[in-house]
Formats: sequence, structure tokens, C-alpha cells
Amino acid sequence: MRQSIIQWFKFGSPQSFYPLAGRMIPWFWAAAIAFGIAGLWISFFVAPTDAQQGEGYRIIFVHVPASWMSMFLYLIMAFWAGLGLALNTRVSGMMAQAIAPTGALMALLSLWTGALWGKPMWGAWWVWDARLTSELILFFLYLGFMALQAAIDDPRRADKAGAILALVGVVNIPIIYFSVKWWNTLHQGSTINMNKAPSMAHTMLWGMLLMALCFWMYSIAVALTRVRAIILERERHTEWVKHAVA
Amino acid sequence: MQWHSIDEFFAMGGYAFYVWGSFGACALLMFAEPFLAKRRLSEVRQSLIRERLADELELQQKNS
Amino acid sequence: MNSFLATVRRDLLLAMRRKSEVLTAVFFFVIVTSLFPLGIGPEPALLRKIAPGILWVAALLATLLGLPRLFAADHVDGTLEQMALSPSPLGLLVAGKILAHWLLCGLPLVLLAPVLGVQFDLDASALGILMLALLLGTPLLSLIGAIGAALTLGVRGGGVLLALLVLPLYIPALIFGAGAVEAHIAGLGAGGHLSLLAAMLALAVFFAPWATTAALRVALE
Amino acid sequence: MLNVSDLACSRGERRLFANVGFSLAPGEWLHVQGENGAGKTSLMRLLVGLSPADAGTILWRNEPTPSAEFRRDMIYLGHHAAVKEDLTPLENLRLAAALDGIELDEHASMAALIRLGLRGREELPVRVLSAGQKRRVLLARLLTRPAVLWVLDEAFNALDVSAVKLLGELIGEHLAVGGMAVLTSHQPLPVPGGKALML
Repeated sequence: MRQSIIQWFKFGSPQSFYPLAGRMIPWFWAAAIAFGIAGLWISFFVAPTDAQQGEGYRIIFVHVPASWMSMFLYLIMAFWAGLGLALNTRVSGMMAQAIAPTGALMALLSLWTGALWGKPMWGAWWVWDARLTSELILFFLYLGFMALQAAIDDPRRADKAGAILALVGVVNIPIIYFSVKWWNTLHQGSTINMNKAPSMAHTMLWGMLLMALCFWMYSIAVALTRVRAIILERERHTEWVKHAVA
Repeated sequence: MQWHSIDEFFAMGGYAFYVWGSFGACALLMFAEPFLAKRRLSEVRQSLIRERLADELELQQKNS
Repeated sequence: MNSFLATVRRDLLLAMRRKSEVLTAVFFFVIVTSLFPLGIGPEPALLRKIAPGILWVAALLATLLGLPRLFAADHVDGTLEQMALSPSPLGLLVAGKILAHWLLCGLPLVLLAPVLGVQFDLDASALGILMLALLLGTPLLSLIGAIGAALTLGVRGGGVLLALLVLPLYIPALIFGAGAVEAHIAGLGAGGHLSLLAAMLALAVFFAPWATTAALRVALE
Repeated sequence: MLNVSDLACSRGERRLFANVGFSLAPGEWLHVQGENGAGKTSLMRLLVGLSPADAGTILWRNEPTPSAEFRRDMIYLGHHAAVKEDLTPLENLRLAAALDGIELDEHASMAALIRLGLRGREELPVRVLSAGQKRRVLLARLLTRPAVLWVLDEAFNALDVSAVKLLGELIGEHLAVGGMAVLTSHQPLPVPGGKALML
């Protein structure tokens, strides 16, 4: 038991995590590209034309994975942040910091593709739909996290402050989602309901899953690349970094 | 396969702007982001290598 | 508990010595809400429709205006440090400061709301619901805002950052607060909205002082 | 009573000090010396529990700090004035005690202010007082807050000759009844005895 904890902390140290991340990155890239090619093939050549939405529905193959990832990544970011706060491991805060920009990018892509999908289907770039609105708020939460970390000079303090904010956000995200949903149904502004879409064909589901896996692998690869940079930036005055870069 | 020609594929049944706008934005940003992350990493590395060089030069000058 | 009341008393006493700072938020609330009819037009039906939203957004921004000062003065002169080292639990002192902030920045808005609501042609029962919603909602704004204020303490560009951090978290309060009055006007009954506001307030009363305390300890490191 | 061992601290990437250790028994005091930037204030902040140490342990009555007992037994006066400019010295003293959960009557607070030479200034707002007088308002807390361990960071700064002598006497009296003190300063202190720690 004791041994395994020590082992765990070993990988929790930047010194051993840096080369480990370096070895893992190419594998995640390979997986991302493989899943991406398969997913794109299904998206464009296997999945049939939708009876109602024509070819326009194909946006779903990037829109849904981006939305999923934006939410997953927030949870993972908060998990690392909370771990850092609880156990005071150095890598945790760096991971949270490395994930945030990718999460924000996914939220942005989700909003962008959502707008491009909404225009031909609903006739508007933006509707105050519950999902769209909470995605927008999620995007703001990411920006807030990044801005707070950037504004604090001492990295250890920045990690802790960011962790508290991320955890407060985790508590708030469900509250925000349900409040926005209720607000939206009360207003009855948009008559379009995404749930009414025709039951999804198997091929579509496969396409979406493969694309989601591609986005997963991509996110991990990018976050690991960024965490390597962050490790070097923060630990640049330690002995091991000088040897690692040689 | 539902496409009969390349043109038809790119036309996307009249939704070309929306479909390619979405996929294009994803491709662009998901190409740019790793590129930026990579550059950040190599910038730190460069500066670390420069620092090492400076250390070595300082040492040489001291010895000579 | 004594130290909690002592903190409230201390902050109120300090505010009384500097009345202008307290009045700024209240004036802001009054002026912003009065500007809207001038910008939109005097049509009573339209004003009734937008009243809850405008009063709530103005209340939200007025609360935000006072937030940067919540801990800043104590941080600069070192009294916050003394509080962190005090034998009394910091969470209790922080809760006292938040209550004082609400008494100074939130309660005046609740009391002024009916007067301003009349400008928007709201009837007596709608004004009552508005007051009740603000009474439940403004403490929530102070509690959530305190977390943001503690996180941005002593940070570059703290004021703008504070708005960026806190405003997204204010959305549920805004939705249910303004929604309560709207639902009442529409004849749907405000009970559901008000009880949800109360539930969120209960959650925040337990959670927010704890998170604020943790953030303050980080800021003092 | 106070046992400190292997304490290490860094600011950003710079290592300030490492392997700092000392212990204090009732009636003893420690003089922390060092150049500007050597980490005297950082050591004080570690000691009282404001910032976490990189390594090392601090034990108070054989318990790791910061415990509730330590908070009750310890008073820390740092660089900051830690007084409210808009309040009078009397209000400052009484509110600070109230926040600490201590009952402080009129008599005790007046006596403390008079001992520190603030006679006739009890009812003036602190902002009209001089820097040295503000410092004296803060120092009055040493008399109104019952604490065993005094941690005073540069407490002798901005004090005139008579105030330096007075503070020296206060510390002497505190030590005589079994108190302890940790002081920082560049110059020799008007307190006899004491251990020295060079950073």
C-alpha cells in the first residue's frame, strides 16, 4: 500500500511526468488521426442524407463531440485542480492549467458549429436555447479561469486560486444548466426542440462516437504538449530540467 | 456512397457554407492549437538551451 | 458567534464613517433604473414587461460595484492578516463581513425597489414579489460575489476580472429573481421561483463563506 | 514549547533559506537577524501560519501548527499598521479584541493606551496621528490580548527613543512572567539575553 502511494507520487512529480508525457504524446496523436480518419469517412461517405435536414445535419459530427469535450474537459480540469488543492501535488495544478485552453477551444467550436447549424435549420444564428446558453456560460467560466491564472504571478498561488474557482464552477454548472433550461421553457421563445430530431441511425451514432474519440485523443495530446511546456517554464531553475533539455 | 461527383460532394446539398464552415473552423483551430502549444514548448527549450550555453561560456572564461 | 457580530458591527461602523462609498451603489441602482424608461420610451405595457429584468440587472451590477472593496481595504492595512490569525475561525469573520456587505449594499436595494418599481408601473402585489425575490436574491449575490472578491484580491486588473468571474455565476439568481416577478405578472404564481432562490441561498450560506475563506488564505500567502 | 526544525522557504524560484531550526522555552526570546531580503519576514509568516513552508515542522506545545491553541496563544504584529484609519485608537483596540472573541472593558483598554503614551488621543481618528503613534496603537494590543508567544516583525521601526525603551520594557515584563518572543531587526535590541538566529 505504502509502496504504491510512493509510486503514485513519483509520477505526480514533474521530473518523472515530463518524459512520460513526451513518450505518450505520439501515441495519442496516432490514435487521434486514426479515429479522425475513420470518423470523417463515416461522416461524409457512409452516413446517409438526412430526410429532414438534408446534408446540413453532417455538422453534428463535429458539433456534438466538441460540446461533449467542452463539458468533460471542465470536469477533468476541476478534478485535477481539486486534487492539487487536496494533496498539494505539483503536477495537478499544471494539468488544470494545460487543459483550460483546450476546453475553451472546444466550447468555442461548439458555439461556432452550433451557430452554423442553427442558421439553416432554425433560421437564426443564435437562439436562447438552454443548451446554447449554458455552453456560452461554460465558455465564460473557462475564460474566467484562464484570466485568473494569468493575473496571479506566483504559480502556486495561481493554482490554488484557480482550483477554488474551478470547484465553485463545478457546483454551479448543474445549477446554471437547470436554471437556464427552466428560464427557456418559461419564455417559450424558441419552438424548436433538439430532442425532436429523428431517432439516430446506427451509422450516425458510430460516426459521432468515432469523432468524439478523435477529439478526446486530440485533447489529451495537446494538453500533454502544453503541460510539458508549463513544466519547463515553472521548473526552469531546477537541476533536472537542465539535464532533460540537453 | 451517395455522392455522384466531386462537385456534388463540395456542394453538400446546398449546405456547403454551413457544413464546410463548421468542419473548416474545427480543422483550422485544431491545427493551430497544437502548433501554438508546440511552439510554446520549443520556445522554453530554446531559452533553456541558451541559458546552458551561457553557463558554459561563463565557465570557460573563468578557466582561461 | 460574538466575533461574527463584532465583525458585522465593525464593518457597519467603518461604513458609517465613509458614507459616500455606501451611497455610490445605491445611487447607481437608482440612476440606472431611471435611465431605462428614458431610453426605451414611456409606454406602460412595455415598461411593465421589462421592469423585473431591469431592476434585477441593475441590482446585480450595483452589488458588483461594492464587491472589490469588500476585502481590499482590510488587505491593504493588514487587518485581514490579523483576522486570519485570530483565535476566532476566519470563516465566521468572513461570514460577518459578507452580512455587513449585504446590509450596506443589498438591503437598501430591497427597500428602494418598490419605489423604483412604481416608475415601471408595477402594481402593489408585483412590487411585493419583487421585494421578496430581492430579499432572497441579494444575499445570494453578496455570498457568491465574496468568493470572486477573495479570488481577485491583490490581483492585477482585479475589478474587471471580478466581473468576468462572478457574472456567469450570478445567472441563476438573475433568472429566478426576475422570473419570480414575471411569473407573478403572468398569473403563474411565483412560489416555485422563490423556493428555488431560497434553496440556492441555503446552499450558498454554507458553501460560499468556506470557499471565500480558502481563497483569502491563498491571497494572504 | 516552540520547536522549529528543518524549515525551508522559497519565493518564486529563489531559495530564501533552508534547514532553519530553533526552540524556545518560557522566558526565552529569539532575535532573527539578516540582511534585507534574507527572508526574515518570510520566516515570521511561516512561523505564524500565514504561508506554508516548503519543508520542515513547527511544533507548539508538541502539536503541529497552526492549531486552534496556537492561534489563541500567539500574537503577530507585522509591517502593516493593522489599524483602521477612520476609527479612534480606543475603537480600534476594542474592535480588534471583539474580533478575537475577547471581552475587553473600558478600563483595560484605556490603561493600555495610556501605558503607550497615547493619553489625550483616545478619541481622535487614527488618520490624524503620526506614523509612530499609529505604531503605538498597534503595540497596545500586546497589553490587551493575552498571548504567550509574541511574534514581532520589525516592531522597533518608526518608533522614537522613548517608545523603543517602552517596548523593550514591555517585552522584558512579558518574558519575566514566562512569555516568549520572536523579534526581527537589523539593529541591537534593548532586551537582554536572547538567542540569535542569522539568516
